[in-house]
Amino acid sequence: MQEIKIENLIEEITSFYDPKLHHFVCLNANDLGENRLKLQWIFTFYNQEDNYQIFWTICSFDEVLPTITKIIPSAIMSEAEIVDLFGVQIKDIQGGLYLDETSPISPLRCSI
Amino acid sequence: MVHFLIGFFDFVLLLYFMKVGFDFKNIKIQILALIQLILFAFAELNFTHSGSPDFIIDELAIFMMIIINIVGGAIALYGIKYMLYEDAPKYKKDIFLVYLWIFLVIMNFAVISNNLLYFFFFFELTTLSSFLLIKFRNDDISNKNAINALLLNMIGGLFLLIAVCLNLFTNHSIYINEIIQNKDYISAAMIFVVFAAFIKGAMKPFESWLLGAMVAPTPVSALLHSATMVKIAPFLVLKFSPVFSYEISFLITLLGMFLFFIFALEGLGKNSFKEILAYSTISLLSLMIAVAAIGTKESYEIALLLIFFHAISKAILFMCAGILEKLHHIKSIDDMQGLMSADKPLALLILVSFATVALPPFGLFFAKLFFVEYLAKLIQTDILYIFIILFFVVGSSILVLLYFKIASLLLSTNNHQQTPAKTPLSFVASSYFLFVFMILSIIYLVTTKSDISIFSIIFGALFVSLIVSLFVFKFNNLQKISVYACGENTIGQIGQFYFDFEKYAKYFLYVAIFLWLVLFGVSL
Amino acid sequence: MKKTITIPLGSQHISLLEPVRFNFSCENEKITDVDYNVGFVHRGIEKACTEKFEYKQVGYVVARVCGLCAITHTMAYTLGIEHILNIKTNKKIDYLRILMLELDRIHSHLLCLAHTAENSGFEGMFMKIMGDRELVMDIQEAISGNRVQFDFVCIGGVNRDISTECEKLAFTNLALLDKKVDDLIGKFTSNWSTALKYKNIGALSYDDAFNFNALGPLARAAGAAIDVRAESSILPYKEVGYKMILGQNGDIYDRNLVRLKEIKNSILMCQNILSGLTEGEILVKFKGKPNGESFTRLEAPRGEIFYYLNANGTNMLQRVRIKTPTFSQIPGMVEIFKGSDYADAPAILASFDPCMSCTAK
Amino acid sequence: MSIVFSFMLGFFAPIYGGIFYGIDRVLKAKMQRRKGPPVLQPFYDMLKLFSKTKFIVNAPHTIWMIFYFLSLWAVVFMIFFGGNLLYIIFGHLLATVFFIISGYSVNSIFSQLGSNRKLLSVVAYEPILIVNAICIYLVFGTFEISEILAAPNNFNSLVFTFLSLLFVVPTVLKLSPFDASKAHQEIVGGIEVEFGGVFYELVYAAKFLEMIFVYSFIFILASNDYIFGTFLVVFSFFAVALVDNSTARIKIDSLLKALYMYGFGLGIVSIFWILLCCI
Repeated sequence: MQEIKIENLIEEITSFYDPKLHHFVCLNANDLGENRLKLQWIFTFYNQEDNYQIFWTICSFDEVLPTITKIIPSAIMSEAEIVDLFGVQIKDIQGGLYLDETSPISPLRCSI
Repeated sequence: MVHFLIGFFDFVLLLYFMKVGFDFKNIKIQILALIQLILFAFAELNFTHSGSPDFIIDELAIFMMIIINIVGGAIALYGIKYMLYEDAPKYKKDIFLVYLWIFLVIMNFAVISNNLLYFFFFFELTTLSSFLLIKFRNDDISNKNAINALLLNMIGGLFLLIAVCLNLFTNHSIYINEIIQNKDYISAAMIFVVFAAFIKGAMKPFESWLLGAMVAPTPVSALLHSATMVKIAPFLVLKFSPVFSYEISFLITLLGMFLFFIFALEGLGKNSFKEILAYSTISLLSLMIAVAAIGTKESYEIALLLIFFHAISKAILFMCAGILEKLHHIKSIDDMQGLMSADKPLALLILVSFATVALPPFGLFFAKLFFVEYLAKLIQTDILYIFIILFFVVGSSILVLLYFKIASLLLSTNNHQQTPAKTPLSFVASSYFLFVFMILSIIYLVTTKSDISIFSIIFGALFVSLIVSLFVFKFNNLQKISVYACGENTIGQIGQFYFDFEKYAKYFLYVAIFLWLVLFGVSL
Repeated sequence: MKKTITIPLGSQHISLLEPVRFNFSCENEKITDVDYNVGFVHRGIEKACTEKFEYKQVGYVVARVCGLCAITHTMAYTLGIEHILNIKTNKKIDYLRILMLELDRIHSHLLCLAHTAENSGFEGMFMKIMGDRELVMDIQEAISGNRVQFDFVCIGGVNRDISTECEKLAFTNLALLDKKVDDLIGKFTSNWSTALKYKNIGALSYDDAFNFNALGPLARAAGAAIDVRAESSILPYKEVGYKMILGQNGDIYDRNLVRLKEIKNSILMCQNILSGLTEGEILVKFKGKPNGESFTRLEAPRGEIFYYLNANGTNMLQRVRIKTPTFSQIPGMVEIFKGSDYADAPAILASFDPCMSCTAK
Repeated sequence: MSIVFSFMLGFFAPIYGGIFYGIDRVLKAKMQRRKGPPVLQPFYDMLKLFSKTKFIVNAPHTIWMIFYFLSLWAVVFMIFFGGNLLYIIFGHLLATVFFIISGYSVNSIFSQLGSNRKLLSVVAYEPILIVNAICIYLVFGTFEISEILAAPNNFNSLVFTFLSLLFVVPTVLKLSPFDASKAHQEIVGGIEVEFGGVFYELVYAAKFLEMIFVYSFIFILASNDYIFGTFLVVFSFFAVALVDNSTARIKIDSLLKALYMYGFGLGIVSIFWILLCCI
């Protein structure tokens, strides 16, 4: 587990991530209430048993988060999901992939 | 007297070509004109009248004159209406129309000439008129294509002149009827006449002049492609085919059939409506030459059928292309989408014209049908004709593909809905006239050939009732639904297959040139 | 003359098993660009797991995420919650769990192969594989009592023990299936039309497999040794004879072969388990309420499945996060589609074995 | 054959064609170890389709298709009246073109793609049919079916023609592996997708007529030996069903390649075979 600052996210992940060695599992969000959102970028190592590398940070819902899709293409799905389900803003990521206009808004937020 | 006049005007004409060469600073034209002048002078000096007449109106000539005057006349009349839409000064429009008529007159003379020297004169005159007509719009591209047409056709003229000189040199007649009667002697000169015909017929590698001609106002294309100019090619081959030796006849057939296939293939990759029509013309023209070169009674009839019905169908199609251009502002086939809803009669006319080129029960189809039957007979005695069969059946199928590829665009109503426009009757009148003329000719054909009668009656009836139903039945009582779009709200873009044969064009060219050379070698 | 045609594949296309929408921009049926949408069946399962159901029930809820890997979802959740509750299971339970997982893998792979065949216009093969699949479904039914939603695994163990008749049936059916799979391998490798349809079609390169985070058979067909079974010690896979199967070219052909060979490997594992089963309890008693978080990865038939659980000492979980195999592979799929023919698209899609109800949850 | 009998054969072609189609379906199911639908299933389908609400997309679309059916029927009549083989081939071409135009005349992407592909497959099989007709002419000296059926059996000369025709049959009938123009998993049936109810029944019945069209080509190869002709038809029926069951659909460009290489190639071989070895 490694805590990172949201501003440093891109540098941290760029310096850490090597596609041949690390497997990006997903970006997990967890609403802790009181406008605090815990974000976890979960990585594992190929060919190593049960070895996780998790970057985490706590941010607020007002911030515009950076996207790591440029580094890891498959991250777009996770990011689009938390945009839809939590109502977070992520740079360059559009919502609407999982929910449409008639769906509830940000259903996984604790209290709105 | 006539002879003197023709000789005199020919000199004037060649001098004019020389002047054009100077005007456009084209050294090739100057050289060609100079060589032609020298050869022509030589020919004039050595020429002596024999007993034969200078003009003979035989069956073939009458047949050609029917086509030239009826189809060409219809086009010239259509030209009057067309020029109303053309952006040019009044006097130029008038001159244009005069050119058209003069062109027709020249063609009439060309098909009845019996003297090769006279024929050369009219041949050069058609070159001149096509040059002037293509140049009509006087912009850069028109001038360029006109010069190209002039240049290539002058090469044709040169070949003709060489043939005349060779014949004179070896003390042989230059009267066509005498040449044809003298079956024992096959002159190498003959091959030059045939080559001249090939160039007039825009065979590969000389097709660029006919393709370039589409920059001119559409009546010119219509005239060039259907009734005049290019028809000289099969006409000449038909005239001389009786004296071809077996090898020459076979090689010409092979070359023609090969080009029939190749041009159809190349047409598939094109985008402009007129260009596609042009490719289909040279494709069918090669077929006509191929059929004509076989030189038997059956092939003669088939070639005539091809020439006749092709002239009518192509005239109608080109006239439609002109209407599309002027009235609907459509040049590329991509823009033709939705025409069926915008102008149903015109779209149907184009569609039916396509059918007349490829499908039963129309004339061109019957010609192809008879040809297959005839080929089946030929191959029994000569297995080499298998190549002809291969190119022919594949080429015909590809032409069907070519036409109905375009037809698809007429029918689909996607993308840009066009504003409905009604074509004035006076604009399509010529097309309808030609269409009726064609139907009458088919009826005549069917009455003379009893074995196709039931077949054509059945399918003719089907065709007529189809067209009638398309106008009559609207099925208003049935519920209309929208199409299946996989759950999508909007229908995406609908497009066509496209084919790209550019990269093979080079190889096609090599094969064609190789066949020319073989032909030339064999004839020597 | 370049012309773009847009062809929709979905959301109601005949060759789709699940609602997904791809919109292909094609030139001459050659795909140049792909637009996708996956969220047609969002059911809010993650929300339901934390608000409607207690942690003991969640295992049965997440089984409803997906019909095919139902057992894997329950298993991943169970393993996660057992980690939080600190429950240690015995060998027999582990073996029975692997047995069901591998039977499920056989069943899922066979279904995928059948659909790949069907989508490439090979109806005869589809019927044949679907027929063969009955053998493994019979075993699953005999063991768990259900054909689709097994609900076999529960927190602390499994719900049913395996009987001797069951074992006998399993042995005969597996032996039969083994022969049939050999036969299928022959059919998939030596058919002219399938070679045209599968070889070098929809290929994913070795590097792209890593770049796009490919998983499961998709990655292994490209030669990338990516398999959670080899990277996790949570279930004793090494003991039962697990072997990594790798392909080379990453095309449909290789994917099919990898699946077929994995089926053979799974059959072997099942046979090993069945012959090595010991007597023992099938349920471990446990007490207390979960508190803490856990990360669990498991190899579903389609690739890695990941569960994040966060419990706060009550009967309700605070957060359940499900990450399914198809979820992260969609950008990779889009990449594969580009440059292929539309005519191949349905077969390529089926060979990914996508699961949209997993993805949208 | 008397005129009345020929007329009856032609007139009831959609009916017994349906039975053939039913048999075909049962045969294929048996090959897949399924039970399959009853033989009369096409007629149950027909009854169901007749009872459905009549939906159309637009009038020309439907009209073109109806004329496809009618011309195809006319072609079948021509076959039973012993007409000219070439006319029959071209009549069939005309009917197919009507169908293709029908597909083009709606705004549906799948219908248009189906038409595109159908057009390409016509380009693939049309030359083969013509070449084979020429082969038949070379052997029997006539294109008239009635005369061919009266001629003595000369199947030895037509072996390659028969093989070449075996490539045409699945292409015309849109069977695997040459069914790219229908391809229901890709383009959802192609042209057929936009028809419903009684109009779909016409498309469906047209399939029976197409079957009669192609199999009659195989039947006449045996000329006056009708039993052998029936055997040939049954054999090819069986072979085509077998191949349909054991192959995947190949793409339209592979189809073109395969038909030109094998179908057309065998046609040429057939001409050589007839001219060099048999006459």
